[in-house]
Amino acid sequence: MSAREAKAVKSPVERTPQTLGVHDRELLEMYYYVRLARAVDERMWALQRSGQAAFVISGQGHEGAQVGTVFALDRDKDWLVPFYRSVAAVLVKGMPPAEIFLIQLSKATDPSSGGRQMPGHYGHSGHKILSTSSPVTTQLLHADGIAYAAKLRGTGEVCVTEVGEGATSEGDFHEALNFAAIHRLGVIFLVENNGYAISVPLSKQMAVPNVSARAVGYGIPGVTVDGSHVLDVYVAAREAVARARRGDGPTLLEVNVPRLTAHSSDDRQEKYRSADEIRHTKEHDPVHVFAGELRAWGVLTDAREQEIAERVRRAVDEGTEIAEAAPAVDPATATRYVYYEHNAPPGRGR
Amino acid sequence: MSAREAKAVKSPVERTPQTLGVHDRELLEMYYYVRLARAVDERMWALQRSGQAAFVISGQGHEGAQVGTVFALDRDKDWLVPFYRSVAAVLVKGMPPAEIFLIQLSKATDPSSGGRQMPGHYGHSGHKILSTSSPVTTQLLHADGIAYAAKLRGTGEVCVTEVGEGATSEGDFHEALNFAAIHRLGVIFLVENNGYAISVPLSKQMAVPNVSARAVGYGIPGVTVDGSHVLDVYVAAREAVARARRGDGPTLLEVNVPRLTAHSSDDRQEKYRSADEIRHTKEHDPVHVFAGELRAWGVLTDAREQEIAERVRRAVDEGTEIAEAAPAVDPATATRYVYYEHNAPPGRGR
Amino acid sequence: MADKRYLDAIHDALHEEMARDERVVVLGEDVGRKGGVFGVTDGLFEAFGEDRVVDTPLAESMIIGVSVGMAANGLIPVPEIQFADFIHPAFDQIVSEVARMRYRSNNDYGCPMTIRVPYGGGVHGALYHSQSIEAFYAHVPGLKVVAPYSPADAKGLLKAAIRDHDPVLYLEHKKLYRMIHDQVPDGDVDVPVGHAAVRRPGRDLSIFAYGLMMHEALGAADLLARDGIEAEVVDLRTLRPLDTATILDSVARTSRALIVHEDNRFGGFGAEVAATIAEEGFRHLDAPPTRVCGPDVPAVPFAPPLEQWFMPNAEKIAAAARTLVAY
Amino acid sequence: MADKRYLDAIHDALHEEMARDERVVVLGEDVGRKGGVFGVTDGLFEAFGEDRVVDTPLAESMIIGVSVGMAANGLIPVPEIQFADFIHPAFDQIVSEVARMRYRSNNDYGCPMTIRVPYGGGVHGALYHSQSIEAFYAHVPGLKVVAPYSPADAKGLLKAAIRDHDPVLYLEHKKLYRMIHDQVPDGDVDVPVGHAAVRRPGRDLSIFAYGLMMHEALGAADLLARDGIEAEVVDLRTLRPLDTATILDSVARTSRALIVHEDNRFGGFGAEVAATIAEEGFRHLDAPPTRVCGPDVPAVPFAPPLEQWFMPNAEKIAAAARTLVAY
Ligand SMILES: Cc1ncc(C[n+]2csc(CCOP(=O)(O)OP(=O)(O)O)c2C)c(N)n1
Ligand SMILES: Cc1ncc(C[n+]2csc(CCOP(=O)(O)OP(=O)(O)O)c2C)c(N)n1
Ligand SMILES: [Mg+2]
Ligand SMILES: [Mg+2]
Repeated sequence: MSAREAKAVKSPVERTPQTLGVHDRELLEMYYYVRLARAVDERMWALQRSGQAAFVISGQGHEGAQVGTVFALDRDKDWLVPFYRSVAAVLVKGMPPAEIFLIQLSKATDPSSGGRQMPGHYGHSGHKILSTSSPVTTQLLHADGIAYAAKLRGTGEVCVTEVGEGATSEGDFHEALNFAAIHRLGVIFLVENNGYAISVPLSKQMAVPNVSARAVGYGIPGVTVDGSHVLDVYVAAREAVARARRGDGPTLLEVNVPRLTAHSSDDRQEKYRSADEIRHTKEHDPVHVFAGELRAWGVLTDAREQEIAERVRRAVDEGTEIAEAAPAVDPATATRYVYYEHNAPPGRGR
Repeated sequence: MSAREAKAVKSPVERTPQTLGVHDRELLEMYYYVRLARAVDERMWALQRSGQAAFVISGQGHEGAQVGTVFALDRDKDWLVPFYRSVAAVLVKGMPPAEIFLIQLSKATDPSSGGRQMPGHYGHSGHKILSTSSPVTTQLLHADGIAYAAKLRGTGEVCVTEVGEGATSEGDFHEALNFAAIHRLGVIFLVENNGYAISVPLSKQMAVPNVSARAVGYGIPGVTVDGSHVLDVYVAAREAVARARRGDGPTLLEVNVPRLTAHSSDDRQEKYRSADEIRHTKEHDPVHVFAGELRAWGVLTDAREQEIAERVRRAVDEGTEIAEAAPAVDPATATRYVYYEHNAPPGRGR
Repeated sequence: MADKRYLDAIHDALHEEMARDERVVVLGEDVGRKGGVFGVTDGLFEAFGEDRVVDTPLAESMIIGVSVGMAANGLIPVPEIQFADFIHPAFDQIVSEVARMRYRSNNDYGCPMTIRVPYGGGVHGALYHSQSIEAFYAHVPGLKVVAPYSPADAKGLLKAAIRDHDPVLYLEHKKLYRMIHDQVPDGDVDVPVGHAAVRRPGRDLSIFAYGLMMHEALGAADLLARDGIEAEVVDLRTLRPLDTATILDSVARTSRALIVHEDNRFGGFGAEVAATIAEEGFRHLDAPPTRVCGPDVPAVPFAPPLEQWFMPNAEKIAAAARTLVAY
Repeated sequence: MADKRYLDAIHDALHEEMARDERVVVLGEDVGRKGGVFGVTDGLFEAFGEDRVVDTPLAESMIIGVSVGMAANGLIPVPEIQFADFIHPAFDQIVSEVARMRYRSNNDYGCPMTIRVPYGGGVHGALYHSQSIEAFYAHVPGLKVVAPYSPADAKGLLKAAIRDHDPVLYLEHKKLYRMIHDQVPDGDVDVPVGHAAVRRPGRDLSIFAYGLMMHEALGAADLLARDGIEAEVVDLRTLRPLDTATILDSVARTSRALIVHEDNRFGGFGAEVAATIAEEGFRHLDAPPTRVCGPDVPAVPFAPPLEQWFMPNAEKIAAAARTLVAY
């Protein structure tokens, strides 16, 4: 996994939360979300294994990258254009676990699609999360458009969009970075590099060890951060957001992360990844690395750990109950909203 | 025209044909082709103005870039995947002027398409020039495939493909460089940067002054050369071809060139380019710059100049006569070759 | 009311809509300083500035993909694709994103935009500057597709498209730009999306067409009238949603249907029109629903004899009509 | 002869063709070490090496564009697009380059390749893993399009496609991979491109289908037989070039045509079949050529009740057939 071997730009040992101006409260809240995302994610797989969902795709290992980045946003004002691993990102952006489970169980009240899309296709106008599709990389151009509109309308909004390293091989990646650079748009292109695109390793995806090497070709900053070190991600994202907010343009923010599961519930990764490698990957689990760092910094204690674990457990259980109790989709609704309807219920949507 | 202002990587004054191991004979042959291409090009416009062709698109100003590059190829063995400005490139690759005029006049014996495509869409299997279409940038991936086949079959062929700087904004550019880099394919991506995509200036096309800045993001060499200095182009291309032949992979070779005409016969460039700028552009005309250099090096004399001028005149006139005398397309052939035909005449084609 | 070319009518609609609603933005290759390769957007750059009339990089997927994001964040984009032949790199953005945004989000997001696309042959454009693309896009649920034939319709339909809550593919025929001119009302012109129009009534057969081919169909009707054949000519105008009521009404009157388009015949848009007539108008038909289309070779070959061979015209239409009436 | 699943038949054809002709190369996302996301290319990587079984970057335009160049320089590429829904980024390369290479070069270059594309619904794939794409591509002159329904046809048509001088879009239905198995000859199977097949003879109506829908059509014929209605079931197999002779022959016998596909109805491939029957078989028809198709919403929505609602099946086909026979 050569991306993993690439040296992180910043080392966590030299920098402390204090010198970086990050409060304990914020760190603990980040930790809560990292743990919440992991617990929600594990519940998604449990729901799939129990036969309540046909499919699951999720983000175990990516939590640090997403929490660190989305924490740097103004969560009411800014936009998120996610992808299928964005469990942690959408949680931080405002989706409660119940909404994620409604999506996972394809219930009528699934807020992203009303049960129309596969699980993992997040979207929610109320949280300023754009609706996403399955074809990879298209969303980067949508992020550009959102940021262009923000600039033209003078709203000051910033937009984070997420994509895997494999998906950066699509032409839309190039076209999106180029357009954002020309117009100095307030977009953060968050590349979550887990070293694989399903089975295809980084070495067959590109001839460079880091996606961030591409930034210079667009005249924008590119950084690579280790996603196990959540604080590093946060600091890098904070800089990128500040730059975007100032009108100084986009940042290519690559975060190296471990993929702790198979690609999806349809994949068997043992075919293309050695047992050894899979074991090794776990060393970079952001939940454990971050917890260790927080303890070393004196931020996390046993009592706080337990408190957070309890909060997480409650949130996940309550969310699951709400989703399980929600009604199934009525096929009579299947023809709705191919086009705009004048008689549509007001409220959500535009 | 900011591309033009970017400093060329190599300066001609420090380097002479002697130190570079380039013989007078080769230089004069290059000069012949530069002049021939210009004369063919001017004739193409004349044929259009006289009403014999509905359209012309050509390469005035690009001759140095193309002659310098294609001269570095083994013209029998290697491939050219051209674009619509490739007048000089296809001449060097083996197309006689008559064939170019048959294409320009859309005659039945137009070797590229039998009058089916617009002028400027070169192709010829006999000369190992791939057939080209109008949508820009698609051809870069074809060059990859040709080079991949060469590698797999062990033929040692190298492939040059040409593209404008505007067309590098298409996703196919990114996808082609990436694939070529991963497989270390013998492709030279020749970007002829004339500072405009029809009316769109470089500053609205990308946020970097040079396309070659993108090479590092693919892990391949990228160079920028001034196309008025034909020897510099040749030397850079020779290096790129040697690298390709060794199996060391592709090169992104950007050549800055002036666009000495409007985009095509359908364009009026006065709308978006100042008279001053158009005048300035002429200073970089490779015909004159190269002639001046050859004289300074003592390679070109009045006698040789006249001899070459005479050779060019004859070639262009003879070619025009052949093309004008050729038969028009018979509409009865219009349904042929949508699919393979078992009864097709043997010979050309595969 | 003033005499305007097709091109001017499109230009005026753009100008008026941009002046009316500051959310409207135009983007595409060469649409700014040059005013478009056909001159349609001429003057908009000067009137509304480079932020609302955006000269984009050469990348069609980008043009449409950026428009999706603009629409999500409160703008009303009017992207231009320079030639219909070059819309293909944006196929994924249009089919997967633009067309499905509302359905997939269960109405949480719409995707209002008008994609302007110069299309069609007869302009010495050859294989890659002549293409018709309506069959590809009219097949896609979530998109609307219009193809005006007159200056007044061009203006009215463009205004309607820009004001529509849904994405509209607006097909403008390149050959009509300067070929035709006609009276166009000042300001708004009421041509809602979704309605066909009977342009010439007749009793012997119905000819269905759109865009440039409407002019050839009307020419054919003139030729036929000399032989005493009264052709009804129906302008489809909106290809999706298709106005099947007007189509079937006409067939109920004439019992014979001739469908005309310049796109390739096999799997072309005419197949849907013919299939709909056959399926829903079967009891009215006295003869097979018949198509006059471009032949099944790639777009329009270049050399003048080839181009002429390719394009349907009044004579070819009239000949098919005579056969149909004699059935 | 051995009992094989649809999936195995495709795999065997690939393996045998690669062994027979070293010019054949397979390329696509995850086709190598993983053996494809459906397992179709399992073992090829080990048998033929990474240079002939290429795990490509995640870029469909690249996969097809590179194949064009390979074909020009003496290889016979068999690119795989992981899901039909993800072929759209390659639309330009397929329509502008692959399909037109021979015509535009006046036969100077061909473009032999077989693009393998898993397509179709009923597999809990939702909007973006269920799509049918035949209407888009069958419309394009220069392409051939096939869609086998049985293991033997899957093997035979894939071998024929790989040996064809022209580009073939090979549509394999994802749901059939493991759903069906049947006797498949060892080695070559003679199923030339371009021929439909009557799978069940009947006198009361003709049902035309392909791919997964053939199985539903045959199921419908069973249901209808219980009511004494004898349906002839015709497997189109090759969508382009379409075997109109076999289609018209069947309609001449039964006088009634029912066309079935799971793709959206409006502008779908069935429109061409219906239009052809209406136009060329008019005098044989006793009832309107009728279509049973997926409804006009984007692909197949996910939740089981929605998926069921979307997919045509034996019951829906039989119901339409009864209406048609009673016409
Ligand atoms: C256009 C397109 N092609 C193929 C796919 C199938 N697919 C889904 S995810 C995936 C791999 C993505 O890898 P990467 O971008 O690295 O993200 P990761 O899953 O590793 O987080 C592929 C090939 C797709 N969704 N879209
Ligand atoms: C996909 C596509 N989009 C648009 C066009 C129309 N077009 C033809 S040439 C051109 C500009 C190309 O600029 P550049 O690549 O810089 O090459 P140059 O003409 O300057 O040599 C455009 C927009 C096209 N041919 N193909
Ligand atoms: Mg990955
Ligand atoms: Mg240029």
